[in-house]
Formats: sequence, C-alpha cells, structure tokens
Amino acid sequence: MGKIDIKDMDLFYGSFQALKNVNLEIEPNKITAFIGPSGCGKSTLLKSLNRMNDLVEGCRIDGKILLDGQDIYAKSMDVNTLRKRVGMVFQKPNPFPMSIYDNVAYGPRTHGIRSKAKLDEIVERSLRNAAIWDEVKDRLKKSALGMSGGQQQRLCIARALAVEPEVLLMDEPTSALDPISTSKIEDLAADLKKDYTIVMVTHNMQQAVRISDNTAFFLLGEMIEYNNTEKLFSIPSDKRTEDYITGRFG
Amino acid sequence: MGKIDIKDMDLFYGSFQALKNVNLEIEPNKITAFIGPSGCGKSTLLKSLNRMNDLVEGCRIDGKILLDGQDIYAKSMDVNTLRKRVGMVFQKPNPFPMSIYDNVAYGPRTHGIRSKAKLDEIVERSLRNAAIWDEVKDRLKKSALGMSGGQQQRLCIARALAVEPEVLLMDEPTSALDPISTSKIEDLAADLKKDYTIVMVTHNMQQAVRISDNTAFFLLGEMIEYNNTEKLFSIPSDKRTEDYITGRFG
Amino acid sequence: MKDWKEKGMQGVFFLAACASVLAVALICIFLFANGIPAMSEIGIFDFLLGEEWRPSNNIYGILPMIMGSIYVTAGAIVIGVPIGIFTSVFMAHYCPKKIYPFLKSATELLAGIPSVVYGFFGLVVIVPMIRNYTAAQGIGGNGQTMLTASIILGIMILPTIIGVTESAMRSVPDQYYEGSLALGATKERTIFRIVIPAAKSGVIAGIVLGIGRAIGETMAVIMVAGNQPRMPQGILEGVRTMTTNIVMEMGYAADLHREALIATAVVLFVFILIINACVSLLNRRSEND
Amino acid sequence: SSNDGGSSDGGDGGSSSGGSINVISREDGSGTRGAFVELFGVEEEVDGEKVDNTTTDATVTNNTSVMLSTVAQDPNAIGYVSLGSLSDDVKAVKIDGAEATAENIENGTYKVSRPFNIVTKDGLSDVAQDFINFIMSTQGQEVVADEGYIPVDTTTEYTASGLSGTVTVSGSSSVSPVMEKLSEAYQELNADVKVELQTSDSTTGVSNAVEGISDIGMASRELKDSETSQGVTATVIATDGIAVIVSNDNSVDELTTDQVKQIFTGEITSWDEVTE
Amino acid sequence: MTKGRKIESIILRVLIYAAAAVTFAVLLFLLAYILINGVPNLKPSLFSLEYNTENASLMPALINTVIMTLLSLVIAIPFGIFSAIFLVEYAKKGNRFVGIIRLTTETLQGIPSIVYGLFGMLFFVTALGWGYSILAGAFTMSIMILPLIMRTTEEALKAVPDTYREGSFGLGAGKLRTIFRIVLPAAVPGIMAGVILAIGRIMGETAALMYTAGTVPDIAATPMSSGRTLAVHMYNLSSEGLYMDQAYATAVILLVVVVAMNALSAFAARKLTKGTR
Ligand SMILES: Nc1ncnc2c1ncn2[C@@H]1O[C@H](COP(=O)(O)OP(=O)(O)OP(=O)(O)O)[C@@H](O)[C@H]1O
Ligand SMILES: Nc1ncnc2c1ncn2[C@@H]1O[C@H](COP(=O)(O)OP(=O)(O)OP(=O)(O)O)[C@@H](O)[C@H]1O
Ligand SMILES: [Mg+2]
Ligand SMILES: [Mg+2]
Repeated sequence: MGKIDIKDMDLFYGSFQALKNVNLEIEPNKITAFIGPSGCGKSTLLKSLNRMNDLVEGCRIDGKILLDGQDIYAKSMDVNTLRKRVGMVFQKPNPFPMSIYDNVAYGPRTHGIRSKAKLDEIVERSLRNAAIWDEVKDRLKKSALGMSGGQQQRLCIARALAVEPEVLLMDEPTSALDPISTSKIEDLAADLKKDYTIVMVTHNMQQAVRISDNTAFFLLGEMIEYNNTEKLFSIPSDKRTEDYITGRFG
Repeated sequence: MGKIDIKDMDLFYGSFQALKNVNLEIEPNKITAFIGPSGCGKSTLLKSLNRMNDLVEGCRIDGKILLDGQDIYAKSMDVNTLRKRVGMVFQKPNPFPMSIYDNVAYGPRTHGIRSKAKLDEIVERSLRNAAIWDEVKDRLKKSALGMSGGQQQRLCIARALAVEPEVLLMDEPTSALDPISTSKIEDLAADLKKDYTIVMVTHNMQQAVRISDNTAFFLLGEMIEYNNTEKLFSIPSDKRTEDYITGRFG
Repeated sequence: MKDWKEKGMQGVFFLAACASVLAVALICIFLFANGIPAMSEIGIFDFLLGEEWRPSNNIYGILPMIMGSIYVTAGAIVIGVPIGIFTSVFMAHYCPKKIYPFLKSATELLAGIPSVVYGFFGLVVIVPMIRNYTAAQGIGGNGQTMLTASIILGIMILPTIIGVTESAMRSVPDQYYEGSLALGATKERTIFRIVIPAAKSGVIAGIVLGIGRAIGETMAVIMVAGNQPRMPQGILEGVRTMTTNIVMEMGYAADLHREALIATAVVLFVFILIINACVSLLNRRSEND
Repeated sequence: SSNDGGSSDGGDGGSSSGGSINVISREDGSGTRGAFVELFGVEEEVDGEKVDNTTTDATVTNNTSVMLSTVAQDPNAIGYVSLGSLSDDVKAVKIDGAEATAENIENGTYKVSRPFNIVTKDGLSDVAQDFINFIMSTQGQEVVADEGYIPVDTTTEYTASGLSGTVTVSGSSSVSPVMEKLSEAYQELNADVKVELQTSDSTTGVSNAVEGISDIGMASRELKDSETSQGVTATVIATDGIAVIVSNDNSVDELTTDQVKQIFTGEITSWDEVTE
Repeated sequence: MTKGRKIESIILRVLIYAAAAVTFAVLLFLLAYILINGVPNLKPSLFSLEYNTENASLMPALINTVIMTLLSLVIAIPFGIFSAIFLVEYAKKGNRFVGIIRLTTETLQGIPSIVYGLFGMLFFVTALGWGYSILAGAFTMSIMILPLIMRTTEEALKAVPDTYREGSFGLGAGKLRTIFRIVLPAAVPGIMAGVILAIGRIMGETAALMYTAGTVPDIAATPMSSGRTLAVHMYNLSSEGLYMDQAYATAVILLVVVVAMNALSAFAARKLTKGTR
C-alpha cells in the first residue's frame, strides 16, 4: 500500500472525461513526477488528491482515492483536514496580498494556533525548511507581493509546510521561474522528501529525471506508464512514452 | 543583409535593462527560433520587431532595428504600416469577440478594403493558408470564441496573414495548445516560410529543432549564441547553451 | 460546530441577498396600493392619455408629463451619451498618468454636486444663453425650455456614464487591444472597433443608468424646464416631466390630487421597469449570438 | 441676492418693452397662485366649478427664488411673489395706481392679499396654546409687521408664562419664514420652551395637525372642506400681499387689474399692448 | 495605411479630446460658479451650533449629513456586501434566484429618488409611524444605495484572482475564513469605490430626504428626530429666495465635505490594504 492509492479513477468535467481509469500507488517519502503533454490531465489528477476539484462546478469522480487507506471522498472525511494533510503548491506563485509573516502564519492560524510565540516558531521553521529564511528574515512584515517570483514560490512552499502536511502536491512549481530559482526549488524538493511525500507535475522532462524517484506518464486522460524514473526514461515500455520523451511531440 | 537586422540593441524597462547589446540578422524565408529560459527577453525582443513595445510605458530602446534596411524606429516610419508588414501571433490565442469572418476581415478593412468580393476572397485565402478553411467554412458567421484553442490560434494566424505581412512574429504560438493542434501549427509554419519570414519564440527545444532553420539562444537579456539550428543543437559553441539544451536548467 | 457556522453564515448571506427583493416588493406594494385606486377613479385611459392636467378642476391627464419625460430624457441622451463615451475613452486610453487621479476624482465630484446646484447653474448660465438665442431667432420665450433641461441633464448623467463605461473598457482584455494594433490598426480604430464593442454590455449598462438618472431627476429640472402642464411643443418651448409634476404639486395636493401624483410615481416606476426589461432582453439577445 | 448675472443681457431690444410677454406662474395648488388667480379674476366660475384660466404657456415654478431670478434676468417676464419675498432685483408694478406696500394693503388701496393660517386641533397642549397666544399678541404681531406682512388687529399683551416643553410646528414654506421669527422671539421670552419647525407645504401642515404629528400646522391658503371636516380649525395670523413683478429693465411701472388678468390668461401676449 | 483611415483616426482623436475638454470645462465652470458665489459668503456665524434666522447656520445640517451618511452606510454596507458574497461565492451558475436578485438590483438602481421619497414617506414615515426622522431617511437612503454597493462589491469580488481562493482552500481553510480573511480584504479598494459613490449620492440627495427625514434645521438628537441634511438645507434656503448667499456658502461646504469624504475613503482603503502592495 502506498501513501496514496488511486483506484479505477474516472473524472468528468460535465460530460467531458478528463481522466480515464487511472490506477496509481504513490510511495511515501518519495518524489513522484507526473509528465505528459498539455491537457492530458496531470493537473486534474493532482488536484483531485486534495479535492481541490470540489471547487469546479460539474466535476464528478468515480473510483477511489485512499490516503493511508482512508477514502478521501468518503462522507466522514473532512475536506479541510484533508487539505491540511495534503498541501499544495501551484504553478503560478500565489502568495496572499499580506505580509510574508502573515502568509506563512495563515495556515496555522486557520487551524487554531493563536499563541504568538508558537506562530513565530512555526513561521521561522517553515521559512527555514523552504530555504528562504535568510532572504526574508529582515522583512517579515513586508508585503509578500514585493518579492521575486522564485522567492514567492518558495514562500508558497513555506506556507504549505507551515500546516505540517504529510503530502505535498506541486503543479509545475518552477515553470514560471528563472533557472537559479528553479534549481533552488529542486534542491529544496529533494531535501523535503525526507519528511514528506511529494507529487510533482512537470513539463520539463529533465527536471523529472533530475529529482523524481517515480514517474507517471499521461496522455489524453490515460495513464500510459508508471515506473521508476530511471527505468521509464531509459527503457520505456510503451511506444507513446518513448515518442514523448524523445521529443517527437508535446 | 537579412530581412531584419538588429544592431547593438539595448532595451530598458524603466531602469531595468531587459536586452543587452543584441546583434542579429534574420534571414528571409526562414524560420528563426528564439529560445532561452523564462524572463531572458525573448518576448521583449520579438515585440520590438514590430514596435509593440511602444505600448509599454517607460520602455526605451538604443541601437537600430532595420527592416529591409529601413530603420523601423525612424521618424519617417509609420508604425501602423510597420505592423501591417510585420504581423504577430500571440502566445494565448486572442481572436476578437466577433465572427470568424469579421476576425479575418478586420485587418484588410482596417487597411481600406471595402469590396465584399475582395474581402471574401482574402478571408478564404487566409483561412486556407492557415489550414483551417475546411474546419470553419460552414460557420464563418459564428463567433470565433466558440472554437477550440488550436483553431483559435490558427484563426489568429489567418488574421495575421490577411493583411499580407512580410514577416510573421510568433510568441510561443503552441504553448497553450494540445499536441495535435501543435503539430498542425508546426506544419503550417513550415509551409508558410515559402512566402514569409518567420520569427518564433518557443519554450520547447524539440519544437525548435523540428521546424526552425536558425536558432538564437538568450540568457538574462543577452544573446549567447546564434547559429544554424542543427549546429547549435549538435555542437553548441557556448557552455551555457550546452547546459541549457541538455536540460541542466530552465 | 464549524459546519454549523459555515451553514449559518451561508444562510445569512442568502437572507441579505433577499433584502433587495424585499425592498422592491415593498416599494411596489406601497406605491401601487396608493396609486392604483386613483388611476381607476380617474379612469386609466383618461389618466394616461389625457392631455390636460387641471387638478383644481379634477382633470388629471398625465400624457403631457409622460411625453415631457421622454423628450427631455432623449435630449439628455443625445447630449450626454456621446460626450460621456468619448470622455471615458479619453480617461481609459488617452489621459496622461500624472493628471489621471485629478480628473478621476473630478468626475466623482461631479456626481456629488447636489441637483439644486445644477439647477441654479442652469438657471443663471444656460437659461440666459438659450433665451438670447431664441430671442435672436425671433421665437421669444424665457429660456426655460426642453433644450435647457436636456443640457443640464446631459451634464448630470456624465459622471454615471463615464464611470461605468470607463471601467467596462478597462476590463476588456489587453490581448484584444494588442491584437488589433499588431494588425496595423490605429489606436482610435482599435478602440472604436474592438474595445468598445467588446465592452458593449458595460457601455449599455452605463447608458441605462444614465437614462434612469435623467428620467428620475427632479430638483434641477424643475428650475429650468418651464414646467408648463401642456403637450410638449418643441425643443425651444418649456415642458413638464413626471418627476417635476410630483414635486411641484405634492406640497399642496390633497385627496385625489395627491393620489394622482402618487399614481404618476407609479407610472414612472413602470417606465423604469420597462427600460430594464428592454435592456435585459437586449443583453440576452447579444449573448446568444 | 447675488444671482443677477443675466439681467444685463436682455432679449430683443434689451430694456425695451416691445417683446412678447413671458408669463411666469406659481404651481397649481400653491397658496400664492390660489390667491393671485382669485384676486385678479384669472379664475372664473363655470357651471359652479372654479376654473383657473392661467395660460398653459406660462412657465411654472414652485420656488420663489427661481421666480425672482427668472424675472430679474428676463426683461420680458412677468410674475408674482409674496410681498415678504420681494427684493431689489425685481420691480413690483403698481396695480390700479396703488403700490404694493403693507400700508396700502391695510388701508385697502392695494387689494391683492391672502391669509396666513395656523391650523390646530382641540386639546392643544398648554405650551402650544401659549405660543399661539404670543403670536396673536401685540408683541407677536409686531414681529409679523417687521417682516413685511400685514398684522391682524389685536390688543392683548403677552406675558411670559414660565411654561416648559416642546411645540412642534409644520407646514407651508411661505409661512415658515415669519414663523421662524415668531418662534425665536417667543423662545427669547420662554427659555424652557423649544419650538420645532418643519418646513414643507400647506397640505402636509394641515394633515400633520389633523393626525397630531404636530401641534400647529401652517397653511398659506384657506382650508378645504375635506380638511375642516376632520376637526381642525384655522386661525389667520397675518396677511400677505402678493406683488406682481417685472424685471428692473422693463419700462412698465403700472398695470390695471384687468391687464394683469389678460396677461395671465393669455389674451395679451405682447408688451406693446399694455404700454400705449 | 490609406488616407481615409488616417483622417478617420484624426477626427476620432479630435472628438475624444473635445469631449474630455467639454466635460472638464463644464466641471471647472460649475466649481468656479459655486466657489465664486459661495466663498465670499462663508462667515463664522454659518458654523454656530444653533440655527436661527439671523445666522442661517449650516452646522446642524452638516452634522445631520454626517449622521445620515454613516447611518445609511451602516445599514446598507452589510446587506450589500453579504448579498454580493452570496452572489459571487455561493450562488451556482444559472441559479434562478440569482436572476431575480439581478433584476431587483437593476430595478432599485433605476428608481428615481422622488419615488424613493414617496415610498419612504408612505412606508417608514406613515405606515411604520416613525414620522419625519433621520431613521426613516437613513433607511430610505440605504435602500437607494444598496444596489450601488452590491454591484461594486460583486465586481470587486469577481476581480479577486481565483489563485487566492485556491491558495487558501489548499491550506485547509474553510469557505468562510477564505472569504473574510483573503477575498474580502483583497476586494476592499473596489468596495471602497462603491462606498464613495454611495456617499456622494446620499450627500447630494434632496427629493427623497425632504419627504422622509424632514427639514428641521437642528441637530438630530436621536435617530427618531427630524433633521435636514446639507442638500436639503440648501434647497430650503434657496427656495424662498431669502438666503441665497447662505445657500451658495452651503454649496461650498457641501463640496468640501464630498471631497473630504472621498479622500477619507481612499485613505481608509489604503490603510486597509496595507501590505498588499
Ligand atoms: N474546470 C474545467 N472544466 C472543464 N474542463 C477542464 C477544466 N479544467 C481542465 N479541463 C480540461 O481537462 C483536461 C485536462 O486538463 P489539465 O489542466 O488537467 O491538463 P494538464 O495536463 O495539467 O495540462 P497543462 O500541462 O497545460 O497544465 C483538458 O482538456 C482541459 O481542457
Ligand atoms: N512591461 C514590462 N515592464 C517591466 N519589465 C518587464 C516588462 N515586460 C517584461 N519585463 C521584464 O523583462 C524581462 C524579459 O521579459 P520577457 O517577457 O521578454 O521574457 P521571456 O524571455 O519572453 O520570458 P517567458 O519565456 O517567460 O515568456 C523579464 O525580467 C521581465 O520581468
Ligand atoms: Mg496543468
Ligand atoms: Mg515570453
């Protein structure tokens, strides 16, 4: 059993089927990469892991997704608790329009932490874990919107870490960033997998090769291949995977 | 002399220098690709080729850009005529909120063509050239917004072709599209270079390899390397180019 | 517990949203309850189509006022809408950044000036101008005319039209603007062929708000329109509108006269409903194609 | 006042009186108009019904200051205002040779006047009654006279009663200026009484008195039968003259009652017809 | 580019600048007119706390205006914001009820103020028996400005990027918390713009207030007492032609107050959104 088990999952946006019979086990404390051409359903699958798809009107899911064996779409599952356990970082850095400190403290406050000392500690630890503490420690009270894109993205990671999730979902976290910020975030991800299970969507196959342990390749809503990253890239078992990773399309 | 000659060009957004001493000759009837990591100035350079940067407040240009030997930033150059000669297709398909026919006819009408017969002919020819005629010929009077992304992008290309430009600038024209639409547009571009000079920004190195004749690699506002595409990708002369095309960053 | 709060607040939001429905219902009930009996007593056709208004003789025909309102409002639109739209084009696309905040708050200020001030302004500045003109034309009259009222109203609806139209134009995606320029279209053509059509629903909303304001304005019109209770005779003659009819006589009216005035308000109200209905029909149609 | 901006730029022929007459009237139902049309015979009885024959071409205003500034600006205009509102910006014409002054109204040579009424119901509070006593006393009527209105005959002296409380007064905006003065004079003598004054219109004044919303209503017209039948009584507290006014630039100084009538019924439409 | 196009462009440009010139010239003219007639008449006696016929003081009316404005806003803002929240954040697309609410707000927005005045008189003053009172006036005003606040808030909420909402939900925050902590604060500038417009409408309103709040020229001691606002004050001063000078002076003060209120709202918006820029 993986950290997350996806079983026979179909997903519909209205009448359009965006995911077709997906089966996948995500291993704990590993980085799992989702790759595939645009529109193949990577983001859709990622979002259904913490039920962000609930927000989309007309989105319907069949099949099961289990987190530590618990069905996350079960009645008994509180969606806010789920999202606390399964954090998310988005493609475009989306810090809130408030101070850096408040951004990071927002999550803990949401979950009932009030004590100033405790919050201070969480904020510092999260920012340290996201490898951005040194850059911002002197301007915690400044607006987060004044930071560079790379810093904003690491802030968003810190913000996600602050609620102490078990799983971290990242949707193309570096696609809007410059190379230096990108490599910082890659290092960070490699570092974080000690404590977290990470699922990352990426457009950049080199990135998948560099940092992920397992890779799933999607095409038109289907999961074509799922394997150890090294294997998938060296000896793809499906012709379509091969075509994709050798750049024949996408 | 190329179709477009860029000479010692610097470009500033306010006090930020986005392009540094760029020198480049764009050959006629070839596809020239601009590649490089995000924020390196590809779009900026592209836009300055038809003076779309004029819209940006505080944007300043030093150096020269010559179109067929004429300085496009000279007083005597009418910016509207320039943009008629140097057409542009944007990253996100941006058809106007009107019918397909009116979208394509908009440019010719702008340039004074009134005759219905003439317009009909131009619309049909442009849509044919953009390889979309068969898909839309029965619904020319329908709104363009009801089409798929790939169709919209080809419509935008048709719209650009309708004013009979000499140069066609494309800023990541396929990045918002699915693989099938992408390959259609790539075929189209390869086809169009018979009659037009094409400059294309792309994030996708495979795409550059597939369709471009020459490639320019940019990094942090500098043009690092410019060469025949095959040469640039097989034996890059600069270490940074090599790092980039082998996916070490970006 | 948390769930309760969420559900409870959702209920609160819903109830708040009902407030406007309740308000409209109350307004309907109270106006109609007071106005309809009068209408039936006078006779609905005598009331709506009667060309004579002589309350002291129990003759209550409001056709002159209905026509007056329509003419004056149409005049205000003819004057105010083009100026308003062109000005909002200026605000959205031509205004230098440095003076924009000043001009913006200036237009807001224009909305805050009370109608009475507009009325006096019209009386002292525009009325003599019109009077001199009509005198030169040999028409006579004292300058309190349909035209005067239309000009004042045209000015008064400017801030509404400018505000709404400008923001509608600003919300048109830049891509449209860029797309058109990239085809070699001039800025003006881009604005009038692409931006304004794309902002159409917003522009129409602005105009409708302006119409509403013009048709409902009272205090300024009453000072400059002449207020003759007879069928409108031309743009250089005075008129009386429905609103001025109400304010003018509410003070002294009693009994049926008073109810007839409330009935006039009912007619005014129905007018607004009709305008709104037309616009939503129009919008629905344009959304459909 | 200050807005005489248009007075210099007259119509055709500037200050001449040769143009067509621009008639300005008050709104139907207003006390001023009611008195005016009655006194000048603009109103006629037809089949037992009174018909107001004011020409429909007349500009109508409900506002004294609009009346004043319109007439002031326009050499061809003619209108009428309450004597108390007369200002130097306009000229009051003599009617049948009599000037519009309080004395002439009192001695009967100037006949155009109307009553100012207060309206009360039975069971008036002591303070309200005391205030009315003051109004009807010599002191009160002195205030009335000072304001340019014609007082009613009275000989009773008012002495402060030492009462306290609030008196609410509401109604006609024509009466309200003099009522304001009266209440100030009264409150000077009775520091503990507060007089609250609502300015609106005669009808509201009467209905407020009927419904007991205010102690005293003000009306610048006679009460209607439907109103008196609701159990209120009216008391005249002053008489107001009505002045026929023209622009200072108008050469006409004097008109007859009949001319005024014909002008306002639309039979005379040009100044030429009244100047020979 | 053809000559015809060029001429078309030039004509349009001329029209644009001409229209703007007309608009701002009129505005300037109006301001000058008010200031020239009003400023010389500004006397200290206009600002005494007690109104009497000698001083024609505007101070009570000024204070009433502030009370009236605040009271109306206090009533209208929660309703306006909450309904906008309902429409934007809760109502499903194509909901029948949303259509009804849209329709009613549009209707409310179009109702002439004189009709509001009559309604207020029939309902609040007479039917509810409040008499002429600040409260009746404020309720009437708040119905009048409700659609304004609703609309602007709705637009402001829609303009808040969904990425903020996603970010907050992604951290396990509930809908309420997301709305009150993230979405609303980000929408404050837009809401403030609506409030400014609403303030302008209240301050400039005459017809609707005459029939609801009455015309007593004294400071309203309680919400149930009658009191005139500055605009009504001005109308009253001018209507008998006796106090024209004071009326113009009042207009000046009215302008100053409108400007001050606008500035205050803008300042408040900046304060509230501090840290976002
Ligand atoms: N809210 C939605 N409603 C309807 N269809 C949607 C919605 N979101 C996504 N889709 C469709 O579902 C499919 C998968 O979308 P998704 O965003 O998951 O693709 P992706 O693999 O993440 O692509 P990209 O690499 O461009 O981010 C696409 O065809 C898309 O058009
Ligand atoms: N309007 C602008 N004002 C100020 N700076 C700008 C503006 N547009 C772009 N820049 C800056 O100029 C640099 C180059 O931007 P540009 O958009 O040309 O990059 P790019 O290579 O096209 O990137 P991408 O691949 O993300 O599209 C960036 O640092 C960007 O932040
Ligand atoms: Mg995606
Ligand atoms: Mg770019």
